[in-house]
Amino acid sequence: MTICTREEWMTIAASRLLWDGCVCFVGIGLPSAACNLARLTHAPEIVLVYESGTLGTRPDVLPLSIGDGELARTATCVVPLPEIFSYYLQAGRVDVGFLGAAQIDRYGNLNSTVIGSYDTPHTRLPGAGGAPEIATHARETFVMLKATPRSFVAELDFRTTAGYLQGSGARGRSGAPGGGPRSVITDFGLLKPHPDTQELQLAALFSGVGVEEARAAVGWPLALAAHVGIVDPPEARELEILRALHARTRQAHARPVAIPL
Amino acid sequence: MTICTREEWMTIAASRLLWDGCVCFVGIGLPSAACNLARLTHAPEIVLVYESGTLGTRPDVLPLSIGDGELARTATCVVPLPEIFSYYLQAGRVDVGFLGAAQIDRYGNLNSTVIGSYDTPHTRLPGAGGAPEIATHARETFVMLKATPRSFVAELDFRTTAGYLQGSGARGRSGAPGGGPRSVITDFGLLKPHPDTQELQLAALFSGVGVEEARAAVGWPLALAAHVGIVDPPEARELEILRALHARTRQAHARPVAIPL
Amino acid sequence: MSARFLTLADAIAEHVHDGACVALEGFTHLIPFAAGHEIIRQRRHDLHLVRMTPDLIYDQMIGMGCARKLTFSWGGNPGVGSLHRLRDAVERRWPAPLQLDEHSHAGMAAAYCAGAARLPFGVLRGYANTDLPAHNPAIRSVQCPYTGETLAAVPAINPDVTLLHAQSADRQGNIALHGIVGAAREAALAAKSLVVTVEELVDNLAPAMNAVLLPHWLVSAVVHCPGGAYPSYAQGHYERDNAFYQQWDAIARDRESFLIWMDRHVLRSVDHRDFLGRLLEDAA
Amino acid sequence: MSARFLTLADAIAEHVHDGACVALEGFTHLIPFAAGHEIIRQRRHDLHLVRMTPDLIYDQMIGMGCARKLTFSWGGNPGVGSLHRLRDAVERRWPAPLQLDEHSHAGMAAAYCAGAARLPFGVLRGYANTDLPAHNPAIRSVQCPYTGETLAAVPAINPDVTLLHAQSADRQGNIALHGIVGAAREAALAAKSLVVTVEELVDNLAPAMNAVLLPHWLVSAVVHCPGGAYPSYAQGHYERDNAFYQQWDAIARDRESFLIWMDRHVLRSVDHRDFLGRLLEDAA
Repeated sequence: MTICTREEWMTIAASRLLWDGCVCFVGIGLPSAACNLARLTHAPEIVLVYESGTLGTRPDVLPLSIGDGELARTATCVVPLPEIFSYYLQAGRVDVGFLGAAQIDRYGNLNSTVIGSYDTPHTRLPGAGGAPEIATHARETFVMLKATPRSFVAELDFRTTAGYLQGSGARGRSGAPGGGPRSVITDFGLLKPHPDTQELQLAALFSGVGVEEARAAVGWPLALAAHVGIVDPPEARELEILRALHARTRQAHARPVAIPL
Repeated sequence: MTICTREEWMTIAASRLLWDGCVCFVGIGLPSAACNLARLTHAPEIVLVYESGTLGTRPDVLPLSIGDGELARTATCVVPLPEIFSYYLQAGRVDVGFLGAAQIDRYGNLNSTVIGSYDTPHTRLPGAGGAPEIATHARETFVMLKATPRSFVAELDFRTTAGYLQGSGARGRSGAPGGGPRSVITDFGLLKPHPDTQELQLAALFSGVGVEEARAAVGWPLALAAHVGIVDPPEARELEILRALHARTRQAHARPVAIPL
Repeated sequence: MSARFLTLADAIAEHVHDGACVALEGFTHLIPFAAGHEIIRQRRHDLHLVRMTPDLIYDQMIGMGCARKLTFSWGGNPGVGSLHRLRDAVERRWPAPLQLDEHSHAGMAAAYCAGAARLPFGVLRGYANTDLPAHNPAIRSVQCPYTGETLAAVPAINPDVTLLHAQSADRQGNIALHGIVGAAREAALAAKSLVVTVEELVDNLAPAMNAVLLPHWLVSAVVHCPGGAYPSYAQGHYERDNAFYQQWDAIARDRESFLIWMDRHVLRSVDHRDFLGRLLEDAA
Repeated sequence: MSARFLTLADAIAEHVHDGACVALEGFTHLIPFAAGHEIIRQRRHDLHLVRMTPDLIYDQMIGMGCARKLTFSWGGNPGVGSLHRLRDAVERRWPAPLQLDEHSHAGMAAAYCAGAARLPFGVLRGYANTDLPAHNPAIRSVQCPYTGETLAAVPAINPDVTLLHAQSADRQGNIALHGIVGAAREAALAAKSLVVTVEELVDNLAPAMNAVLLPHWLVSAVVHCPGGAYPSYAQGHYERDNAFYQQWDAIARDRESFLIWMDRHVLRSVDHRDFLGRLLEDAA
């Protein structure tokens, strides 16, 4: 087994869930790394859509922001942001939406708005961005976040983004066009919704990780799927390509930008 | 006095109503000739908007259709048609809208839909196009059409486009944002709305034309404005520029287009 | 879904079915004449035709009996006069009655935008104090939840298939248009499937990050069809044949001369190249 | 109305008033930093700030007490973390309470589009099953007059003034943007007045008929202001200074270090050129 960080493993596990040609609405950070890794490995024709309006982008280095010039330069085309949300996302043109959050509950509902109360917050978070409508309209969503009992919680402080609501078909009954969170990729493995209740269950563990570690990281009593699979460790090639991508990215971001004077 | 046709005189009379810098929503035919004549004479900075999406266009020859390539080639920019109607016209960005019609009534309401009944028409006309919303949103509209008792009628067969409705403030009460038809340019002179009733009245005659000619051409009892002015005959320069424009246009349209094989 | 490269005959056979709702868009510019002719050649019928400005190609399709319904906002021969076949269908039900779903440009543009966004309706300040809503029950109203104002509503247009003509496609099937685009992009995005004929296939589209482009994964079929917009035009390739538009008035005015012309030029031609060749012969 | 060429100080003095609703748009790209700094220098206050992604420039304006209300959809330092001054205002009301009008990107985009079209509201399939409507009474619903479906509604955004940064203007004041445009054009078209800082003035804009362009007659004032988007970027001119975005986290985390930085770099600089010069000095 190749030695790697949990973050690398998460990224690689997520990239493996993507297929060639899939249209992917990408968020910054781990999702962006995972999607570009997929493009550089098994899914060369994956279509990456960033909410900044860049369609079919093929960045050589990972963007720091959602709208770096690299994304525009390497895109098939760049359209105004309102079109991305109305003509692409809302129109049902997106296969996979990638989401992160500060909190997730057992039904895949997400909070990225506030810790504490909305009016007198303990911690004010950045807010919704594109997430509520990505979660509504993408055919399926993948959620990526590291697990602690403070992030995988029994109850959200604020529901920014709907997953399966209260489960047991509630999402379907609400008329949401997209399929909801089909995979949660975290730093011990994958959670997936139970087919009937939609409660997130442990579906796969990174090889070498035990169930107890998973249970300790999750703030609700974590149920096991009928079959708990194993996420194979990164292959040398995957790791090499991911690390080269990160190295190129670090190098590019370290290059000083001349102050335009 | 320079000898000219009534159509030339109408065109020149209409062009004189336009001012430099005014944003003008242009229709094909006489309005297009009048607007471009204004641009080539006293209003070099007039902004011509055609519904095909060409903004600030400066055609060298008059287009036959509303979307000739000449309009795109000489435009400041070309935008999608929905934007012309929502972001420009509906947004109140147009000073003057030019309209034609098959029929006009005494309150400047227009018919360009049908002669006879809608379901069993005597003559099916092309229909509304941009007219209803041009009439609603342009700060003012100018209507150009030749007068006969069949075109200047007591009652429209179909109201395609609202002028002053039933007059006496009805348009204002309806909440229409634009000011309505401020001038009707026809082949004997100009009609303008009465300040209180908004009934179209004879406001000016081409010099040498008598009131009786005007009355004979209008299908309702034509009232005279408090002051009936005189439309000066075309100046030599106006006529020269207009005729050169038409000559260039005829020449360009007569040039055979190679079949693209 | 990724774009497939087909012949025009195959693309029409596969994507345009009898009874379907079909939009051939392009505002004066880039009108898909070749595609319309192939629909006539394949004898499609009972179509619900959608197009802001029906133009000659719809005059031909209506006159040849392809249509049962027309959604439109201006039906004339631009700068010339009437579409005689459209008029004959409406005034005298020849060759068949034609149901009208009549709009203004602003209303139809809003309906295409709603369709592209997969919203069920579009909103505009339109149709005010006109007789159109009285004759088209599809024009309704909606109340602003903030001001209480009543605005016009139109139902979204979502054609079964939209057909466009464009300047170029690359090998992936990305489509580039430039010049007057009308509501072509919205009609394309609103459709369930999208067929595009293009002037040329190129290895790589010219880089233009904010250009009007339809990504390949929205395109059902790409057809290489030079001259496919003639007698309309393709900016940068050939000009609008205004003379043909003027000649059409005489051809279409009379049922018999229309049928003879269609038979010789469209029905008996095997494809668009042949069609253009026959026009060249006429001109010789 | 035709565009006037002004200094930045004059443009702000004339077009940005205390208490006004002000949008500085540009999605990551072309963020009008110079204009925001001049607003701070002129000590504007009680502003209703509007922006999809507040970014550093709003962190600075909020921290310097310019704002009473914020309409936004994502308020963070992209790729880095929090906007500490925004958080301090919301969590601890420093330097003043900040009223939030909070949306999603899709909702705010619809609100700008409605504003640009001068419709009173925008419609979307959004905010479904989220807590946002419960905390923002501006998010309402509207019923489809065809299907009966309930959709989300947002009130139109029509700023008193929108400020943009763009690559170039010609002598008439036509403005050209390229690259990522976000909702800049809609914010511009929705505004009562529009002020644009540009990298360069050119005699003639490059011909590009379908380019993103704001015609001069929509532009209230044009300001020649090279580097006006730094530390954001202007495609084709300079890149985003990602390092500065990362450094900002430390500067803004603490009230005192923030105030010292703002005093030295913004308040004591006479204009944007001077501001950039001070940053160069820091780097030396």
